[in-house]
Amino acid sequence: MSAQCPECEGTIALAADILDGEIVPCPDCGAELEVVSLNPVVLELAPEVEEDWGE
Amino acid sequence: MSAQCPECEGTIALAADILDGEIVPCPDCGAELEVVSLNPVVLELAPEVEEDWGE
Amino acid sequence: MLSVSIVGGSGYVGGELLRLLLGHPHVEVRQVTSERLAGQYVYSTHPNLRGRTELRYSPQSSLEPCDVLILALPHSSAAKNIEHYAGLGQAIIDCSADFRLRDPEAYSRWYGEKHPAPHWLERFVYGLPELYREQIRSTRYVSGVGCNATAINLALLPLVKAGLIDQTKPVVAEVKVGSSEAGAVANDGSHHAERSGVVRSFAPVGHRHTAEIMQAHGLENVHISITSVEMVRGALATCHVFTQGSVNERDLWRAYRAAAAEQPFLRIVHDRSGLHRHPEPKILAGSNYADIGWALDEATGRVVALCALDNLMKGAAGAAIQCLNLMHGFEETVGLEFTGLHPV
Amino acid sequence: MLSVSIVGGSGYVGGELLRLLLGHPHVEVRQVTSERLAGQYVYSTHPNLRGRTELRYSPQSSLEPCDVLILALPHSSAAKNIEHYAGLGQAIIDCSADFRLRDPEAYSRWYGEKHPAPHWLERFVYGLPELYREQIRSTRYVSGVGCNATAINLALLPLVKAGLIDQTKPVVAEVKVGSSEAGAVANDGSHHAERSGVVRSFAPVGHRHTAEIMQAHGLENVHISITSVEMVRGALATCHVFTQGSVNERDLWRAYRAAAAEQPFLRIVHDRSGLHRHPEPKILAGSNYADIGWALDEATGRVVALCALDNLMKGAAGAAIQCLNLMHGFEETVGLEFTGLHPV
Amino acid sequence: MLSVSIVGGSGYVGGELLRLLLGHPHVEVRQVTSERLAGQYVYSTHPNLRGRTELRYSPQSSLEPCDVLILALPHSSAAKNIEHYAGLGQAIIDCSADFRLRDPEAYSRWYGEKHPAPHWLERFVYGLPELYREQIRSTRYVSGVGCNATAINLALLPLVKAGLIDQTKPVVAEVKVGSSEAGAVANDGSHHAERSGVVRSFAPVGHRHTAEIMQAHGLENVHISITSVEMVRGALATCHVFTQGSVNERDLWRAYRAAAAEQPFLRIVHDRSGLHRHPEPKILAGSNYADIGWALDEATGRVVALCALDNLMKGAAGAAIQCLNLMHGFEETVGLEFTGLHPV
Amino acid sequence: MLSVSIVGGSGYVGGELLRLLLGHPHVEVRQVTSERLAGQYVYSTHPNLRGRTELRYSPQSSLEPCDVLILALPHSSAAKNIEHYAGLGQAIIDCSADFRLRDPEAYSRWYGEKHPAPHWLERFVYGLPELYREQIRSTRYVSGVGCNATAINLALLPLVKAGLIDQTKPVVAEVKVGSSEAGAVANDGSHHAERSGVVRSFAPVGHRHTAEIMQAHGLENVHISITSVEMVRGALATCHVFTQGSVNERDLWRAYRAAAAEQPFLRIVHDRSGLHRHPEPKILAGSNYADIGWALDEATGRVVALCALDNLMKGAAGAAIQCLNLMHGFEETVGLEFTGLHPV
Ligand SMILES: NC(=O)c1ccc[n+]([C@@H]2O[C@H](COP(=O)([O-])OP(=O)(O)OC[C@H]3O[C@@H](n4cnc5c(N)ncnc54)[C@H](OP(=O)(O)O)[C@@H]3O)[C@@H](O)[C@H]2O)c1
Ligand SMILES: NC(=O)c1ccc[n+]([C@@H]2O[C@H](COP(=O)([O-])OP(=O)(O)OC[C@H]3O[C@@H](n4cnc5c(N)ncnc54)[C@H](OP(=O)(O)O)[C@@H]3O)[C@@H](O)[C@H]2O)c1
Ligand SMILES: NC(=O)c1ccc[n+]([C@@H]2O[C@H](COP(=O)([O-])OP(=O)(O)OC[C@H]3O[C@@H](n4cnc5c(N)ncnc54)[C@H](OP(=O)(O)O)[C@@H]3O)[C@@H](O)[C@H]2O)c1
Ligand SMILES: NC(=O)c1ccc[n+]([C@@H]2O[C@H](COP(=O)([O-])OP(=O)(O)OC[C@H]3O[C@@H](n4cnc5c(N)ncnc54)[C@H](OP(=O)(O)O)[C@@H]3O)[C@@H](O)[C@H]2O)c1
Ligand SMILES: [Zn+2]
Ligand SMILES: [Zn+2]
Repeated sequence: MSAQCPECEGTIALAADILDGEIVPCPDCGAELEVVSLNPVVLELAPEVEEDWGE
Repeated sequence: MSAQCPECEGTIALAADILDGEIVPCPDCGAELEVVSLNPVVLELAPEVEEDWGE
Repeated sequence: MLSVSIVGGSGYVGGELLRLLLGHPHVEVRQVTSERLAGQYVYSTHPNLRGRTELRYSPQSSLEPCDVLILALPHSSAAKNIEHYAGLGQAIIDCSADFRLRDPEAYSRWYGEKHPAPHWLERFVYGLPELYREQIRSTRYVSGVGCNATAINLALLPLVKAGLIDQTKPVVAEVKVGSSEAGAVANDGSHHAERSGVVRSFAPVGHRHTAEIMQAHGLENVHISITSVEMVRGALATCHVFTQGSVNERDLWRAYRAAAAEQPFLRIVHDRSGLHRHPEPKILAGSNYADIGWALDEATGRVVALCALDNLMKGAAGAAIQCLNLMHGFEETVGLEFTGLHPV
Repeated sequence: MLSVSIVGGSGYVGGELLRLLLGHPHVEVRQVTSERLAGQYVYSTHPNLRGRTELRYSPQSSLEPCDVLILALPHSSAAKNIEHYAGLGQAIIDCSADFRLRDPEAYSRWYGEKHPAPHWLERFVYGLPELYREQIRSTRYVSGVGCNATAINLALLPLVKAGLIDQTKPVVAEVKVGSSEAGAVANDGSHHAERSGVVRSFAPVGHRHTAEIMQAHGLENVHISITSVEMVRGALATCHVFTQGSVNERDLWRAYRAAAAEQPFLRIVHDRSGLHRHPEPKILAGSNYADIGWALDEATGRVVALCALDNLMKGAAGAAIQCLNLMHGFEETVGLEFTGLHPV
Repeated sequence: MLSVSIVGGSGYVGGELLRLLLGHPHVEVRQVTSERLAGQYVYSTHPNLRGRTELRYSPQSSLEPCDVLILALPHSSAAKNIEHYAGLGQAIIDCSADFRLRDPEAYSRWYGEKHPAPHWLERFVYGLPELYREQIRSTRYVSGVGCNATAINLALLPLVKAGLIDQTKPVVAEVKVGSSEAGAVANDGSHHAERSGVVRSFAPVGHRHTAEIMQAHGLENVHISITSVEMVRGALATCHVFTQGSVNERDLWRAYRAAAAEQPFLRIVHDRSGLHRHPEPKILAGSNYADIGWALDEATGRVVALCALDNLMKGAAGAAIQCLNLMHGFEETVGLEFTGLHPV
Repeated sequence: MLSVSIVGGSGYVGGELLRLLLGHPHVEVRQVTSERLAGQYVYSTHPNLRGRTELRYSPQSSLEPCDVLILALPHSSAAKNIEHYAGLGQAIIDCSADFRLRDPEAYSRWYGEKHPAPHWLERFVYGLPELYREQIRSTRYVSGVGCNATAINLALLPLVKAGLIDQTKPVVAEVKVGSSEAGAVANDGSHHAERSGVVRSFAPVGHRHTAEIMQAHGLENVHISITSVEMVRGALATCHVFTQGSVNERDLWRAYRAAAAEQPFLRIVHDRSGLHRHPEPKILAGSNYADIGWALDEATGRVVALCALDNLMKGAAGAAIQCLNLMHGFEETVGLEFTGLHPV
């Protein structure tokens, strides 16, 4: 099973037993994605806190 | 006594006993300058080997 | 003796201010604040000052009136309490970005929030003496400068003043920076094994200091990018500019000499030989110099305008003391005599 | 087994070639030359190879015929003796700049002298598989690549292929480089106390690799600048490009995916979180990857195109072995499996 | 294929284990745990592995049975749950200090607390093949080694085996170490601006690894001291030993050759010329070699016994894989072929 | 104003002397010599001095009489021409090792040749004010100090003075040093790609500075070892000493306080908390402090005595100026006020 990343259009392989509301990361762009529906699987960007990652 | 650098137009202070043919560096741009005449003092860029100063 | 207190004295800018003020002949350091470390000796965090002072950190709540209050706090702390600080210090120098922009709109655009005290913006003078010396002499409120902004502003100064820049073409400025820019608080990215030896694109686009460059030089078409490199102190701005009309080495010498004249902390570095042909940050650690220089590609009209400085000195604490000197009629260079080390 | 000899084996590129070839399952290293060190064990200068080989340096005068001769000599040595080398090696891979440019005129312009063997230029294929894979498969003569040129060429590749670059605006490329780029010979500038910790404008204008970028991508309006930083291996190219038409993140993902597809050594690094959002050289030491990525400033249409690599690997020896593999029908990645270290 | 899972896979030892296992021809990595990062791709924290695996971190709660479980957890986590782990892995290799000492008393003395599972101590073999190869071949439980302990143990090995040490005189061992020894978690002391460029006495006295040296070599009069230096990976042990009877260079060559014989990862480095006369850590990054060597002061009978290694390799993950190979009858060096880089 | 000339002014010690003398209120720098660079501005090699002086290098042949001649020449140059120099300078401070040992026999033993001017040895005072302040005040001839020797001598000073050392047991001193110790001349070993990041046993046995430690403290059983680390300036001596009788923390505090009393450049660093518990060289760059401290292992009676300093300052030029001040009745600290940087 797979779905598309709304951020980068990457293909995301999904486990067969994925749950509604589960958070999965995009392997390409690292976005945190929320499963918002299951049939078909739709992913949306999960709300993120903007990290301060440097100087 | 002073003269002008032909490279950068900087002012170069010269010793009173400067000699014809003497090499003086420019304090501003580092050019090696040759005294080519004394009255008035005229400076020209001395021939330089291009250094390889790095990578 | 001028009485000076430092608010946010346990940070890197605070520590550098303290080092400079302890060596300043006309200043007495009154108080140095840290909430976290109140009661501790200042040399517990600034180990270079061991043996130089017995001062201990005070909490802000015990701050007393003084002649000059220097603020070295994180973003927005100064702006939120500016009335309070103005009640304590006859004069204020704020090292943060809170009062650098004159235009509240620009502030909102770049900082993503409304300015907490917009009417105070016009009372502050931007603390870059190379542009605003006379205003600084006659104000009580000076803002600090962005370290990267200063490197770029001083790199471009000679070209802007001489009107050499073709403003239809983009000005691209790449700044290479050290780790002390981020301050004294550890985070995942500052962990030595991760940060060591990097060449890391830290802010390839969107850096807020862009606003300070636009304001200082009136340039619109300017694009900056920050890369972290292996270094603790220091910044080198490499600015790519296209000239209008044809320009040669002598034109540039004239422009740079004009810009550096009467500027005690600008040095022109543009040598035909030797190892040090261009400005370099490492020899400037601890010094207030900004070294400026250039390379010219005559074929394309590109000038690479360079400026090296120590982000904690000319990019922060040194600039602040330079302003303090101007504000109080002292010799501009007093307390800022250290010339930097070599080798280092 | 393919018999391979390395000419100029005591240098940094030579040593890296040797390390790779000793681990290559289809290759037997026949000879490794050094004039200066003839007779010495190769691990006297490449201490990492101690215990891995008992090879000793040969002088060039004792070179024997072999399947592949890889040249890792200073500028112009290969070109001057190309007939001689072609008599020894069935195939030649030359890591120097001697046969990189197709156009003898371009060579004269950038190298300031006539090419010593201009008719050989057309026989060589430029050793960048990402652009010339098919030609490399079917040639006997491959030129190496410039390390900085490769960082810039691969950084720009996705944008060029997708036609996104507004060529009326300058492309400005800043490359940050380590000290091994300069090779193994000490000079005043490489003295540790002088070179350590620098951010030194090494070639702010006029760098010869510009010619390789023009040739590879057909770009005219490209301007490069090289800055030495504290690092031994590695290069990061930071290329400022303005797009034609408006471009968004998804457009760029598409362009980068298209460029990286089927390229075993191109990895896209463009992460929304974590420490490693952009390509970085330090984790690539010893690996043949070129990591590519970008940052987009939608407001101005500026794309900062990034590429990190190891100058001795993808920028020299690794690229050479990749070409060797292609020329001989081996798996493209064989002998190049090392993935790099972290932390490092 | 052996199925192997790594517990504590997001740390520095865990990441190095993963790198090695992904390249190991007889191993399949089953699971990699992290509580903090469960669900994330392993390359989010180990960026060198991007493109090499699509594994994601599992929480420990979802661990499944496997052939070998390798534990790379902080001090005392392994010991507290050893029964649980023993139920999951047919074999266990524990990289922590929990099962290194055979004597529960020694554990209490050096770690200041009672061992949580003292009866397990005798089941574990200390994972130093140079001393315990045969025992490792025939056990299911192997403890990892201390990185500093290993540097000292291997430095002293030739002298101990040859009976050259005058045990009435103190053996003083100074280890210079990099920042990765402390693991992946940031703290105030690991903040780049503080940690960079240090020569910092980290454990001048009282280091716990002393116990491992006493246990391995039966030395009582041994005194160690750890100093942090500017380096990410690597350790150099400089051990000062006084010999009994007079000893010359040839005696030492004999002792070192005897100790290194049949040890695939011990290299003797003792050169009369060149730059690399003594063992050095930097060329060992990523490699499993321990380079050993010495200097002799004939006048005083002092031997300075040296050992350089990569703390994450021969000092942790590499040693673990070497043991895994021995335990399963694989070639001892398989998966550990990387020879290290030069220059670097 | 005292007129001072520097012979060998283009080297690292020469440059540091010049930096200090230019900032010294009672000194006028008369001449600075370099044969190689005669006629060039001093800031061509000491780029930190740009803007501070217009001095140019003189050849030695044009040296004029002056009050103080400071020699910063390679080994044996001073001794060979001492009569000549004594004719030029009213007073002489020689930074080399030529006049450090009082005993010509010791000189021959450690330097492998007869002293060229043995009768001059007794006229020189060893320039370590912490031991010979009064003699320095009343002499015209002062020898400089070895940088490593000074680090060890000051580390041991408190223990020697307090009579705490068990001299039947060896004193082992490990010094970690930066690259500037080797001076300004490039060689194969100083090539950045080779020297960078090393932990390299530079003189594990046989270092000549041993003689200065024996002479200063009368210790016979002392064993030193020098390791080069990644650093430009600085040295840390880690000295392992066994005490006679049982010693506790308070005894050591007393001994250290007694030794540091009245010594303006000795600071005791021995903190129970924070990052800076022990002496560290990096914060001392440019400063004349020697920071001293210790760690005690009560169980074994081992004291690890530590001293950090800047080899070019307290280890060479700073010590020389401190002597100059004493010789001429100036405040001992004048011109040496710089306190060092943090972070750095
Ligand atoms: N670093 C540079 O290169 C540089 C250059 C130019 C300008 N600046 C600006 O200078 C300012 C200080 O920078 P820095 O690098 O010195 O930062 P820093 O090292 O993080 O220090 C911050 C200081 O602020 C105090 N502080 C933190 N949070 C506070 C709060 N909520 N309330 C009161 N005090 C608080 C800290 O004291 P505690 O001990 O109480 O935590 C510390 O003394 C910033 O605005 C920065 O943008 C920095
Ligand atoms: N370093 C890089 O990152 C890099 C990247 C891409 C391409 N390249 C190119 O690769 C080539 C080698 O670079 P490198 O960095 O390895 O240089 P290097 O370390 O200086 O090595 C040069 C080699 O050439 C030999 N050599 C020098 N002069 C010679 C002469 N006159 N005749 C015959 N042999 C001579 C030396 O051998 P002896 O022992 O006999 O002196 C040595 O083996 C250069 O053309 C360079 O432009 C380098
Ligand atoms: N670093 C070295 O040079 C070295 C050398 C020899 C031996 N060792 C030993 O190897 C072990 C690992 O060292 P390291 O340097 O890799 O440490 P590290 O980088 O700090 O990694 C620790 C690992 O343990 C996990 N962890 C932390 N606290 C945990 C808890 N309470 N329960 C479960 N998991 C937890 C972490 O996962 P999360 O993501 O869930 O936090 C992480 O994966 C240590 O025992 C160390 O002494 C290290
Ligand atoms: N570096 C340290 O940390 C340190 C510490 C303590 C003591 N010292 C001692 O201080 C002295 C200078 O050390 P350094 O590190 O400054 O060395 P350096 O950087 O190599 O400088 C040597 C100086 O001596 C000159 N010189 C070299 N050969 C000469 C010759 N044959 N005749 C006349 N002048 C000559 C050089 O001038 P040209 O320009 O003419 O070549 C240069 O000015 C040495 O004796 C050293 O042992 C050094
Ligand atoms: Zn995505
Ligand atoms: Zn000039």
